[in-house]
Amino acid sequence: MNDAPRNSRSTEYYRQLLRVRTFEERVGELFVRGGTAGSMLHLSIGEEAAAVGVTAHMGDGDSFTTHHRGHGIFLARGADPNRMMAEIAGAESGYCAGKGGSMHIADRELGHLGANAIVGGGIPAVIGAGLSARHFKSNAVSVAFFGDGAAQQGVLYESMNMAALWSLPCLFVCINNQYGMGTKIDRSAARTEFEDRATAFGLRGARADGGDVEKVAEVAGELIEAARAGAAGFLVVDCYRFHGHARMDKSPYRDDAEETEGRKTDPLALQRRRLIEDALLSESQCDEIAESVTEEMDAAVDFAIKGRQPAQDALFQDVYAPGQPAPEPVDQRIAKVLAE
Amino acid sequence: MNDAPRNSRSTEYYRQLLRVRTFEERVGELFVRGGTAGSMLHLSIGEEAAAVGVTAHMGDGDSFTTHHRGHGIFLARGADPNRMMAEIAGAESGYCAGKGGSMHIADRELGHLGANAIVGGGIPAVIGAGLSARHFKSNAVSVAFFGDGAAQQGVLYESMNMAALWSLPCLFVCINNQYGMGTKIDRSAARTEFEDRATAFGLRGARADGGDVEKVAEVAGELIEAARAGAAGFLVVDCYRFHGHARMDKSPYRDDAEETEGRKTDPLALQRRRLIEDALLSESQCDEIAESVTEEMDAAVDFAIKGRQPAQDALFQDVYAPGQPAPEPVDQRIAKVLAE
Amino acid sequence: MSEPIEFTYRDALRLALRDAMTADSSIIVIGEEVGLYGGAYGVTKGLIDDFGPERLIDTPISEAGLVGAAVGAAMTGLRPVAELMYVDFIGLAMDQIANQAAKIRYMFGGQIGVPMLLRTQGGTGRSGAAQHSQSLEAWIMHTPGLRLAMPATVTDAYVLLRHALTLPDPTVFIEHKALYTQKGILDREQPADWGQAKVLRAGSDLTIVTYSRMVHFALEAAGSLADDGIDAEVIDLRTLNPLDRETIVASVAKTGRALVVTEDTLTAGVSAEIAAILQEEAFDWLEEPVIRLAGEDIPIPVAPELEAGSIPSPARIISTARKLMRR
Amino acid sequence: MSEPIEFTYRDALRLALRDAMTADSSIIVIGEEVGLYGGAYGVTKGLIDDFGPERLIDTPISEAGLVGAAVGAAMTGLRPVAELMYVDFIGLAMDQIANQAAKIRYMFGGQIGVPMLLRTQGGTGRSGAAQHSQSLEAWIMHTPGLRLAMPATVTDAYVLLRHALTLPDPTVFIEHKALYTQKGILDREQPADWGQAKVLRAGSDLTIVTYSRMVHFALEAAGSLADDGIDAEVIDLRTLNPLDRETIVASVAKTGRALVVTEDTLTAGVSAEIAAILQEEAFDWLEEPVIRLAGEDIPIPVAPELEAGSIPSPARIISTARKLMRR
Ligand SMILES: Cc1ncc(C[n+]2csc(CCOP(=O)(O)OP(=O)(O)O)c2C)c(N)n1
Ligand SMILES: Cc1ncc(C[n+]2csc(CCOP(=O)(O)OP(=O)(O)O)c2C)c(N)n1
Ligand SMILES: [Mg+2]
Ligand SMILES: [Mg+2]
Repeated sequence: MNDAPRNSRSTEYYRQLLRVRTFEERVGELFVRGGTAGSMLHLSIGEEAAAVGVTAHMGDGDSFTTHHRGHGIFLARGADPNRMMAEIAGAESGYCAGKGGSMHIADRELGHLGANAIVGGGIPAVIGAGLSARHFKSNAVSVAFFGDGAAQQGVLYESMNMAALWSLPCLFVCINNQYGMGTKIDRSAARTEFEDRATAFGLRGARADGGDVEKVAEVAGELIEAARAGAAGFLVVDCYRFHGHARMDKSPYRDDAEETEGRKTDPLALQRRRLIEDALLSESQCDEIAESVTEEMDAAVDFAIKGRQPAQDALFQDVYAPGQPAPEPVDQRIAKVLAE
Repeated sequence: MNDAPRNSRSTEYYRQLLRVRTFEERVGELFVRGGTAGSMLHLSIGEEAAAVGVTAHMGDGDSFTTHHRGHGIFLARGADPNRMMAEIAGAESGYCAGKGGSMHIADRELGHLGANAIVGGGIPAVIGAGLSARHFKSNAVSVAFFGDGAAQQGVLYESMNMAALWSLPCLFVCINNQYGMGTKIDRSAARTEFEDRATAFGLRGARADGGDVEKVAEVAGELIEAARAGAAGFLVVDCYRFHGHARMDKSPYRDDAEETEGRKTDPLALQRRRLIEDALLSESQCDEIAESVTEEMDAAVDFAIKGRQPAQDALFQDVYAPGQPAPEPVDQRIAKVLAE
Repeated sequence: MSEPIEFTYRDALRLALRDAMTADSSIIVIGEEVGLYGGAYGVTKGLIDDFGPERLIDTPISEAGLVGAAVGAAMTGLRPVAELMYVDFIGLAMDQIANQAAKIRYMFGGQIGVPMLLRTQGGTGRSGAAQHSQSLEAWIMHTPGLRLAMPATVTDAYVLLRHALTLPDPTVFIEHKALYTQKGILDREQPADWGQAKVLRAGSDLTIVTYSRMVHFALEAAGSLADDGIDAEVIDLRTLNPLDRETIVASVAKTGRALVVTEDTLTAGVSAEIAAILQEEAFDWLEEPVIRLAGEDIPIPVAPELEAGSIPSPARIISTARKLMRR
Repeated sequence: MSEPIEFTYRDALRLALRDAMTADSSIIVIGEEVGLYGGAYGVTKGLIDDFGPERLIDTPISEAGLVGAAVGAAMTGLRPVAELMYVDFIGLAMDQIANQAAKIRYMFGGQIGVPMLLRTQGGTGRSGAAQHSQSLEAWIMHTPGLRLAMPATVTDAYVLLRHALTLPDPTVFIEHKALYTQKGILDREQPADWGQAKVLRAGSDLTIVTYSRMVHFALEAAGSLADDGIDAEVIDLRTLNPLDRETIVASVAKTGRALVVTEDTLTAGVSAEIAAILQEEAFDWLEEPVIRLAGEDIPIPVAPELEAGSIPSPARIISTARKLMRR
């Protein structure tokens, strides 16, 4: 996408931001309708620019991992919203056959090595992907997406150290939405310039305004190019978590004034304004995009709702590879023991 | 010790350096004689200034943890060499009743919260000690000693982050002997200015030449004073591991030229030279100190050799506190099952 | 004596913490979101108002670091309650728990103890998927040096937590996420009977040995079985270390049949230990093999019906008990 | 076919790695000191000369990071062998092992596998004390999604390692530090018989079920028992996942008596699972309870005699077998 002329590139950014925003809104609604598997749903509303701006530079062969708040990243990277929504609903037609859910979406095709419900858990995998790129002499980059809260997990530093030491094609993207659950960033770190931590380990560190997708894309583009050449990087994208931590959290730990202020850094609003001001698109053209996105995401909800729950015998599938000894169901074992 | 006039202070540093050096030499000899429990013995020869220079500023109520190469630190802090040597021999009369050995020496009295055989394992305990100091409004400082290799363990960064965030009276001392086993520091980190990592987390970072005990003591003194006031610190002490990683390692991964060069940074040699040059002590006075230290450490070896192995019934003691349900010996359980 | 009143499991836990913290000023609570947020499941809600942020310490997301900090605090005079938000995160802190907390007293020849409590919660019930639904008590039970309690009832939530906060050794306290809203009469004065299993329902035909949430499934099943003329004894282990072998052996000696029900996965799980003990110590009385009805040997899937299908249910306890009774 | 020659366990392991790496260029070895140093116990010595530093990757001391890196490598086309220098360090990497490697295939609906091997070593024998002497295989055995092999013999060291390096799923391979210098005839052509236990000594009076180093203790004990007229069958489990229930059950059905010998601590350990299975599946044939002779429920002390006293010995296997035979 980033090689396209400015016009179509900026429009595409806008469309992607909208897709993420709308998808997440639909997830929230699906939850209210009781259509999701559980309530551990973490929406990335307000954080769209990180997803769109970074994945704009990724392509075939590249890989990535995300945190629990990863819908937007994968969507921007090219996911099928139907299969994503279905997975969130715990349906068989989802990306992970209804076994993973919102926090565990992955896709081999698009190099999605997995969302992770362990804060920081997906980070070191990009080191391995970097080793693979080196081994197979590919030009692939591997990107770890995680939150500001994850920046206090030790494994991040172990991973950054290896990335720098071995000159791996890795990028660490810290989506700083200011909060880890109810803990504001200044209550989890004395110094919040996390990019300085990265440079101390020998990485390229940078920071970008998550209110502006074009700025994120610009900085990310430079870092990814450098990473492909072996200079691992670290990018903080500053944004604001518009809503609660998970769908149920009403954020009592922060006040309305802060939320109002925080929501002003809305990458969608800015991009729309910019497109119109720069006369790249008209108001109605913007609306048209919005409509088509709405249709796409409504369809995803329909798809998810129509999805079936996986059958009970799926329980024992895919613990191990096909053809390998599988776990024996407990009832079957008991039946054998008591058979006579 | 650090309040004493220069004369006696410098002499005392020398004496302590010598005590550590001699103790470690005796440990090595004891091993050759087959008198140690196992061969996992890590000598701190060449690193004495870190031990002496930092512990010089510690007193009653202060606490510390060490890595596996911790004999010297505890000795400098005031340990009884007899009980230390006995513990290394696995004798009942040792600090830990022969259950811990070289890598697990601790002492409640002197605030030694334990040597640790897990690289990095003892680091976060100082955060807890810092919380205790805050809770009980004491002036205590808590110091974590570890190696350059441990600087790649994530838990160090988790701990430093908490120390800075909560303004705890903690100091992290990285004894950089250039190696983690056979891995030279530049093969384990791209950027080896670890103090920059610490400052990025909000700690005071500093570096000192481990060839010079007075310099180490000076920097450590400032950092410890600041830490007591709530400004946590991080100190790298540069030195050289004179011998192999453990008693059996002949260091085939480094060459003689490097070793010869490395051993030139000998804090003992410098301190002796300095004492004599500054006319604080005469050659013979220095020798007298050495003799008394030799006597002390020979006595420690005798003490250890005379120590008895713990009795078999010690096996089941101290898994839990006295008076609490203890583990039942396996043979006793079998005997009950088969009694009839 | 206070009048018994209805409480939730969650509220009973909170009250236990509050009462303990009032009685013992060396108790601090340290963990993610334990203060301002009041705990991911609300157990510590409001405690920060009573005890302040110096005793309800919100930590960064650093499981190894925070558990290690608790170890150090416990060695220097505090009695920390470290909270691990989900037992599933224990893999991040297992070194601090199993190599440090559990071994310190022993390695150091009995000089120093680690009187800390690790509070956490586990189990299925919220479609939390594979990394937020596990039952990992067997790892703890297999680690010498750690005590382990897993309360099933409102009163046990209170009395076991209070007792745990007086112990000299590191103790793991695993709550069940599906029990937080469970209601019951709280009897604060009830003796903790730490280390003692409880016969919650006497019966003569078979013994169901269980703990935590499965206690309720077992009691429900026992009720139905009674309608069928099968008289099940239901035993709640309450603590897994110490483990009360006497009570379960005595029961099986009486009934001759044992069904062990656990939510943790079958292989090398808690049910294996219980079965091993029963066949060792009640061998001569066993009419049938000890039967293990446990979690399937699989990660937990997110889809609600699959999740439910991965662990024992009252219906399966009933059908298994019937099979065991050859009915 | 190559002529059988004497090898040490260590050398057999090294040869297996060398042969596998020669055959499969996607295999890399990643761990602390695996390259230049050649492994803390010398298993990888010299391999860096053959395969270079890009395939023998020395890592910083970052257990979680290096195991996580192996997970990512395995998901992207490599077949990494991650080495954990001591199994005791597993608590640092347990999240990457149990929450990531073990669950990825399942959580992601079967799309992606993690064909990695985690090589490590455990056990007592070198006075390594509490943090360098453990036997933690039960934690792995209790984690669905992980395969687990624990070779006792030179040939098994080779054939099981070779086979493990063809498996599609994450596999843990635990060597025993006291076996590295053990010698035996290496038969490289022997089928791996992965997942199958082996009867190493046939006998009619009792069955000793064991694995890893305890196999040798059991064989030694069986020899002495034979002098006494007690004919013990000795079974080496070889892999704990898959676990070969058939072979052990068939043996106990024949002998009527079972003694399970493990170095890991008793409670909720591997011996519990084996005992549970045997009483389930060989119930009608058991003359006596299944007896567990396992490691004591204590941390491992450093003093050599205490260390030795904390685990089973040939002498104790003999005396226990005699008791079990009522002799
Ligand atoms: C290891 C671990 N610790 C704690 C949690 C509980 N938890 C889930 S999300 C979260 C906050 C994460 O904050 P951040 O990394 O900033 O991501 P965000 O939610 O803001 O996107 C926490 C504490 C978890 N899932 N995993
Ligand atoms: C968690 C862990 N990983 C690996 C080891 C093995 N090991 C023991 S010491 C050591 C090197 C440590 O290097 P450093 O921290 O620099 O300390 P030094 O030995 O140089 O004093 C290693 C890798 C260990 N004991 N613990
Ligand atoms: Mg955040
Ligand atoms: Mg070092």
